[in-house]
Amino acid sequence: MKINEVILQSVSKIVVFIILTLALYLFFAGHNAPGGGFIGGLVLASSFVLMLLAFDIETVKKGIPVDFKLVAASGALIVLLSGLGATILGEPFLSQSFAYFDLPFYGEVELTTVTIFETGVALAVVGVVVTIILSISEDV
Amino acid sequence: MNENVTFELIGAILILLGSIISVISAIGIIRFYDIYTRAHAATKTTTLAVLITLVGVFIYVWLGEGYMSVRLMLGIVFVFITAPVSGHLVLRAAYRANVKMADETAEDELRPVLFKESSEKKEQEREDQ
Amino acid sequence: MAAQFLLNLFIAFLWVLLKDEDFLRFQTLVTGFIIGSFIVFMMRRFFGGRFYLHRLLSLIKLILIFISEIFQSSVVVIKHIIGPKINIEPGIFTYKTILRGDWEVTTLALLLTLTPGSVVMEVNEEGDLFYIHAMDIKRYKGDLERSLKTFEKAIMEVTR
Amino acid sequence: METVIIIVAGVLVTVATYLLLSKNLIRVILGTAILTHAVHLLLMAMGGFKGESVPIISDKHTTYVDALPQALILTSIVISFAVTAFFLVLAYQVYKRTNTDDLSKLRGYRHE
Amino acid sequence: MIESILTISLILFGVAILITFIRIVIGPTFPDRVIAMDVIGVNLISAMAIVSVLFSTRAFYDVILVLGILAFISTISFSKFLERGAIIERKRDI
Amino acid sequence: MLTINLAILLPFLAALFILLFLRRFRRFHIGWFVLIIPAILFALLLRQIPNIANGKTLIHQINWIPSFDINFISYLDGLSLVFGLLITGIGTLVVLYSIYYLSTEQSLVHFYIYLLLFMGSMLGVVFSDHLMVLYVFWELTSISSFLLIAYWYQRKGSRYGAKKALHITVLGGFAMLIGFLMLYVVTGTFSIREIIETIHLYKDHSLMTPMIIFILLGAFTKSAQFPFHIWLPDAMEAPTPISAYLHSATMVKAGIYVVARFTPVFGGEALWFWLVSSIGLLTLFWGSFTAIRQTDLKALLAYSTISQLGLIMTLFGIGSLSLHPDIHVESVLYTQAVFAALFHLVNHSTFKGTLFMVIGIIDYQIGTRDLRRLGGLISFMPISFTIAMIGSFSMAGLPPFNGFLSKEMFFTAILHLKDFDFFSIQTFAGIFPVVAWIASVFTFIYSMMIVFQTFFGPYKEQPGVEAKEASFGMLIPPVTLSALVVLIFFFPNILGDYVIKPAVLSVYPGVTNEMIGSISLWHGFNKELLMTIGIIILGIILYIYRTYFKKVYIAFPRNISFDTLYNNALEFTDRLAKGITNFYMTGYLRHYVMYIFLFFIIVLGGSLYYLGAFTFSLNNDQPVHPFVWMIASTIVIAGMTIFFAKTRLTAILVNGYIGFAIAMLFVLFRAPDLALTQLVVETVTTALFLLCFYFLPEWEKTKVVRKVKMTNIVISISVGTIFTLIALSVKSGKLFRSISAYFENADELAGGKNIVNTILGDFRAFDTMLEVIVLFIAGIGVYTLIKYTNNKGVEKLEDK
Amino acid sequence: MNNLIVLPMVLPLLTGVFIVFFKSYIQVQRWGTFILLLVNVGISVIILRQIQIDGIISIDFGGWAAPFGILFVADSFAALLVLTTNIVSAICVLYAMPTIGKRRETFYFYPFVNFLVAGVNGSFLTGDIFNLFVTFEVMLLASYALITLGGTRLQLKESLKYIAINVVSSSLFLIAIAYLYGTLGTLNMAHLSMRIAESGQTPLLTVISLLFLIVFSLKSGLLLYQWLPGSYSTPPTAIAALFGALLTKVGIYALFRTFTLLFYHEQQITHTLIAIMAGVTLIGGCIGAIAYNNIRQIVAYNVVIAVGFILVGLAIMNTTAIEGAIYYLVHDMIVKALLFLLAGTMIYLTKSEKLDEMSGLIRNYPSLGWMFFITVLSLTGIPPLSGFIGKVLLGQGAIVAESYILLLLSFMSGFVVLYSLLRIFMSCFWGETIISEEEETPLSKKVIFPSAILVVLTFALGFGAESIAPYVQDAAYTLTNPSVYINAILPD
Ligand code: NA
Ligand code: NA
Repeated sequence: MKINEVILQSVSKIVVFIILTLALYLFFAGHNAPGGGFIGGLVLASSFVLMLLAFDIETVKKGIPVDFKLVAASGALIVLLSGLGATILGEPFLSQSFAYFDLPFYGEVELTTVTIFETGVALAVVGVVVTIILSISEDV
Repeated sequence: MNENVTFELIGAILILLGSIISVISAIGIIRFYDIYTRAHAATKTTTLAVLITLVGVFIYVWLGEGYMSVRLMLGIVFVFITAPVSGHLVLRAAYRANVKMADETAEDELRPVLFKESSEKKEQEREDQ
Repeated sequence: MAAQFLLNLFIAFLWVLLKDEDFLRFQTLVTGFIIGSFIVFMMRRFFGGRFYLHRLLSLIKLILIFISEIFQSSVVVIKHIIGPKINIEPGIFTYKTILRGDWEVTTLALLLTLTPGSVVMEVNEEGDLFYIHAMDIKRYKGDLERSLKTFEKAIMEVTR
Repeated sequence: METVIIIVAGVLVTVATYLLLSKNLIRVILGTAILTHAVHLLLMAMGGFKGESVPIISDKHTTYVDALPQALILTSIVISFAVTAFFLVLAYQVYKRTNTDDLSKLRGYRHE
Repeated sequence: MIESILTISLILFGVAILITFIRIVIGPTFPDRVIAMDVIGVNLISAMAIVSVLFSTRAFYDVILVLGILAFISTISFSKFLERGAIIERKRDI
Repeated sequence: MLTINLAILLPFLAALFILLFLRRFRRFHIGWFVLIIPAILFALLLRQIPNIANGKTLIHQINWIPSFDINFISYLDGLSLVFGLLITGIGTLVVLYSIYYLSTEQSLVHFYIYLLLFMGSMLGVVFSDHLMVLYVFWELTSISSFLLIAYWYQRKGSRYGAKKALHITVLGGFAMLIGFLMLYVVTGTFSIREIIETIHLYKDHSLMTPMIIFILLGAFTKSAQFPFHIWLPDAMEAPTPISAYLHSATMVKAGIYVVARFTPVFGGEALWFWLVSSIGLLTLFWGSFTAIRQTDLKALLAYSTISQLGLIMTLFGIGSLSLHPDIHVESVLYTQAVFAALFHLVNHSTFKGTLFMVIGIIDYQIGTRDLRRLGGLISFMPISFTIAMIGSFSMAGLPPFNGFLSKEMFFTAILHLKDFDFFSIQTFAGIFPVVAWIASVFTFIYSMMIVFQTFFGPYKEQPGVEAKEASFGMLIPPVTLSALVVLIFFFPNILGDYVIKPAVLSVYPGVTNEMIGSISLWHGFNKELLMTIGIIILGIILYIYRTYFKKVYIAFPRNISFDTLYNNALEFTDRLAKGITNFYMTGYLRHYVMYIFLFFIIVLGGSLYYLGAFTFSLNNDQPVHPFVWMIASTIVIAGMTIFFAKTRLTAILVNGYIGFAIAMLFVLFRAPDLALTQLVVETVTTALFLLCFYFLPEWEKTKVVRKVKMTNIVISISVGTIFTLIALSVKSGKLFRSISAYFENADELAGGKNIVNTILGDFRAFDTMLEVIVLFIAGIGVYTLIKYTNNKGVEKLEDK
Repeated sequence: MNNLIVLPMVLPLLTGVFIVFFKSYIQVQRWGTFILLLVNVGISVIILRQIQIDGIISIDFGGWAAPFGILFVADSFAALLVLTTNIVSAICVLYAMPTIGKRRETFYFYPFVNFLVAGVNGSFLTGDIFNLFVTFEVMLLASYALITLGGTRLQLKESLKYIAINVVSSSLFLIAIAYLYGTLGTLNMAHLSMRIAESGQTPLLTVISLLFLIVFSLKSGLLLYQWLPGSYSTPPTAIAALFGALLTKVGIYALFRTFTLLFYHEQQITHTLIAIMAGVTLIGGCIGAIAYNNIRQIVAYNVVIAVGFILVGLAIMNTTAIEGAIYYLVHDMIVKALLFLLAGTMIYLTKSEKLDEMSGLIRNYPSLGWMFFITVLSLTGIPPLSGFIGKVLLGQGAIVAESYILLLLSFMSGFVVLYSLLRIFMSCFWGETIISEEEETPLSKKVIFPSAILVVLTFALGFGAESIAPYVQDAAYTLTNPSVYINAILPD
């Protein structure tokens, strides 16, 4: 008898969205609450893992036609370049800066270069974790 | 202020209730005979325990501290929908991995369907020989 | 359906703008949404079809059933656990559902799994036949089939 | 509490050491994983558990637990994940090529 | 008073985890352990929620959710492994 | 002024020139080009004789590594001039000889490059004032001689000989380097001149003894002194011109040079005297004794060389006594020993050079050097016979050849040894002349063997060889040398006054020209002459009855020689090394890990115990929450469970549990970020394990041997205990407050409220950056690991 | 601004990540990497000169002053090693181009090399003990990837051990850091040094220092070198050369740094132990080098010998000996790479690793033979090649310190190096030529050229020892005077 994964797949569809939202939340919350690039990236990656578990590689790849190695590389590149960015301004390597702005309707907003850095981190984490898992799975 | 304490107390009692149920379900996991019956303890009672606890905490912080936590709410929903799936998956896997059912088992309509092909194949082989 | 929801949302934002507070508050948005849904409910005949929140009500009903089921089932299981001797005869039986489509089937399976003494073990390929493990097949099979019918009805109210 | 945590870490180190001395590849990898856990507990204990609050600055609190070990552990967690992933894949590649996971048969360089 | 109730609850959850852990140790079959693990995961969620209240911080709410997600993912992985060996398939056709 | 530097540099430049421009040169024998070099240098040095004889010296310095006081200081005085003349003079003749000896079909380029390298290095050795530079050239002589010996590298014998020579000389070189370094550390200067000036200040230094031993080790190995002589006979695999040049006239004399050079430094030290003279004497005896046994003419000459070098060494040893404080400067006798040494040095070069060349001629013309297959050549090769006779008789110490003169002086010196009343010399003084005399008898015998067994008796025809005299060109060099052998006998004082005396003066800085006598042919019927007569008589008798006499050698079987000792030692070392290495380098990970942990236990456990570093107090501990107790105890049980887990799945699951429990502990430690990360990572890791388990087998039921199990348990418990004890001590004995209070200002400093995250993203962002890189490497590493082997072998350049 | 000193690490990282995007454009990867390394060489030279003018250079990342942030510190010692690393790597890359194989090249060989170099450079430059752990990991991960790259069976088996042991040692490293942090509450090395000096090196600190000793010994192959011969003898030549030249050196560097800057107060314990370990390493390395007939094994044990030799300098711990060790370190990086390249080339040409399966190669490949011969001499410390001056200074230092056993052992080891390598030379290059001209695998200039550069370097470093003398002296001065380092980082 063939396995019918309808239950798992249906539930996973919902769960994945919850995880994705959570991942984004954690990513942005990181500066002032638990979270940040690493955790955001890791949680994001675990949503991919869940999709791969519930569905299969071909389906997931069709849905997200991205070379995750390059995602990882882009992440790493962003991290490095954000560090070098400061040196162009004559600051020490990896200097971050932050400032507060008042946006209409939205209120006070903190903008910081760390976010760029963290974006790189998150991308790299997602890229790497998915690359590893995909590589092994494809070997089967 | 008093009102808050009341709500906090309600929350706390719910939490306590949850914890008691959780202990009971843990005992169940030890006491039942086979994986299939243990899953009943796991998927139902434990879920209930965690739900009660989370609701208790939710009430505690919402009505007691005035903070409505979306994350907690999400957590409750999440447990609600994933717990049965976990039970379903593990049992299916166990069954397909040929984990024995308890001797008390009365009837089994799945076995003939699931292992039909393989038993047929075996017979085929026997005939070939 | 979607138009109703969008309108509702639009009203909610309008509400927020009208309130003109210092910063965006969740409460305000929720209030706006509730007001919007009231308006949409009143005007529903202009859109044709059922009021979209009707489904929401059915859903809430379903959830309530769900919760009550889990309580009942837990009580049963707890009774077994803390009873002096576990005296049960487990078994697997089949149930053919009238529900169709992934979501309906999934929901039913989840409900069933949370119900006293039963866990869905397999669904056939066509998705209409459940193989259900019951904790005490003699005692509860009838009850189970009865609640299955209730569930099916409640689910169909939400989805159809 | 520090003492308890240190002792737990010590037990984990014992277990890890035992596993590392095993001749089975997977046990060895598990050993490294457990060793990593022990190290993290140790780092945590070395920071000490004094301080009132979660290291997230708020008006309610004035003292916080030592955040530095936490940052170090975080780094270490990620790094050991990377290493474990690589090690595991290597392990199965070795198995695929040599058909054994018995380290006493994986001695490598032929001795003359 | 409330605090002691909470502490007792936390301890009870600890007890529950300990008991469930026995199942992990004694097995006898692997699915038993998976089930036990799943139960512990869910109990840990409760425990964390109580800890948040006790520490009067919201910092762990994310942990609760994440723990739920991960317990789910691990259970899926284990059962798929039991069932098929490969937990992630190239193309599902079983 | 440039003379000496140029002299050193010129051969190297010439070698480079050949390498760069004459590699494919075939128009004429490049030996003709090479010949120019030593000839010019010889001429240049000859021009310096008057200057040096007048007491001048030449010094020149070029900086090399001034920061460490290492510079090229070249120095020309009487002593170095003697050696310089020998190197260039004999060098010229050898090159000339080689032009005829080596056909153009052979790889001449290599030959001459090595030869030039050698010549340059040799000049470097004798012209260097700086210890390190001297050492540099010293090693270069070893290297170039190695290459020359292995000139016919296809032959096993050549390789063996070259290897042996290099082993022994380089080992000696290293020892000498240690000696030099000690000298430097003691005196603070690398300059030999300065050392000689200041050495009296350090005579009591504790390093004096090792210094002497180490420096002499260098000298003895190079000069093939007993028991290091074993390399020299095997070095005879080299082409004959090389044997003539290196192994009789120059390289082996580098050791002599060093002894001479350092006589002013160490002269007067008992150890120096005893080592140099007794080893010299032993070598003298053993060399001559063994020479008789040889049947290969070249081997015979090799042992004779060893013996002669011993003789010279002995003389230098005796000569060093003059520098003893108890010796009055006017008592000049013992400067005479050095005079004799240097004189014999020159003489030996002439007659041994002659003999090597003659034997080369015989080998070249007849095709064999085996005494048993030679005989009666006198009628075919009269010129060769004449020069061979001159060389041999000189070697035997017969008049009218120069060897007679120096041997008489040697006897004089050795007979007077008893005059000394320190170093307990008198106790042993009697042995010296006796041994010397016996050795001289042997020398007489083998000298006769060369002449008579080769040229007299029945002619033994070699298949396909027509015995005839060598070509004219080939004869020139040996004829020239043999002429010198005779000329020096008749006019010894030209050499003595202009060359030898200045050299003696450089060995004895305080001595004046007048104190050194001159050489006279006739001393009257003294003891020395009687000794010589005795040698001749006994020598002739023994030569005649040599078949009986040779039975003595049965007592010295070849398989208990130093040679076999060397060979067996090497073989034994190889086998031992293999045994030891295979014993502990098992390739088994368990063993390697065990070494690590055992070392951990010994070092950390030991230091913890002996330093008394363990302390413990609970004063600073936070109270333990009951929930922590529970989580902690499950972790401990989980650890035990992994011990006993029967399946890998259980182990993984329990490991995952530990991960989750630790995350829970992180929550209790108020570390939300950690808990989050730990949870996700643990889950993904578990997933990875499961993914990989698809390929990996189930654990086998391992039948672990009880002993192994016990060992593992003892090791792991020890490691765990030590780990815990140190951690507890650290916890109880914190010395400083952590710097992390600073980070609590994260909000003002870096605009973030999450301190951990601010540390990761800002304060210690560099760690995070690298962590990302680590992760990235692992990612593409895993990808590569899987994909590379997946579709195999498109290209396998290096795969075996 | 001293951002310059971060470049030796960040530029290779950037290049490494960047060329991942050019997976199938091998030329971009090749020359990108090579040019980068040349740029790094230039930068290192500038740094080295700058240090002579301004003293120790440091940069606080993110502007967070020590001891709170992470920093890079370039003193002469670090800068010299960085310079050498980049030179050697550039040459190995040059060698890799024609030999490593297209498939390996497309499978990220160059990115991994970049990361390896970055990790090594970073380890030399960092001034923070935890960051040292992280830079180590960068280097190690890259080395894991490289050691398995193209995995032959043997390669995989050996890399298993390599990785397992490195993982253990990384954990021990973290444990040591944890202990140190627990005791001293800081991670900045200058700050650690200051605090240790302030409180005195308590017995507990000494115990902790011994744990560091174990960790770095594992990395450098001091005494605990058992993993080394196997792992260094299986990967392709260019990789093995990089390993042989660089990896153990990082461990050695760490030993020097920690035991001169941090734990120098209890030398009769720590440095005596180092002395014993160095001595045993010398003996073990020597025995191993003699034991085998396999070229790769012999070469690998020679790495072990060098480790022991250099650490004798640390054990002796006077300025002269340390100068010698530094000289020898620089020399060994260059010449070990050369040795690995040549041995690898021989194996490539003959398809064999056994001494007795090669003979008379000098006829077929004279340039290779002579280069090998020069290498042998250089490693033996025969003057005037580059190994000489280090040996002389080390010897001097040993005599001054009256460490005669170490002196004898280290000099004897020179002899064993000669013995073992000469055996290769004589057995493989001399003897009857057994490969006819038709069977001869052609040896292209591209393959031999990188080795030739290294040969030139060993001559240059020997004759031109003076050219780096001021740097070496300065490096040794800084190492023996911790206050110089501390004052540069924590000015008050
Ligand atoms: Na051979
Ligand atoms: Na050979």
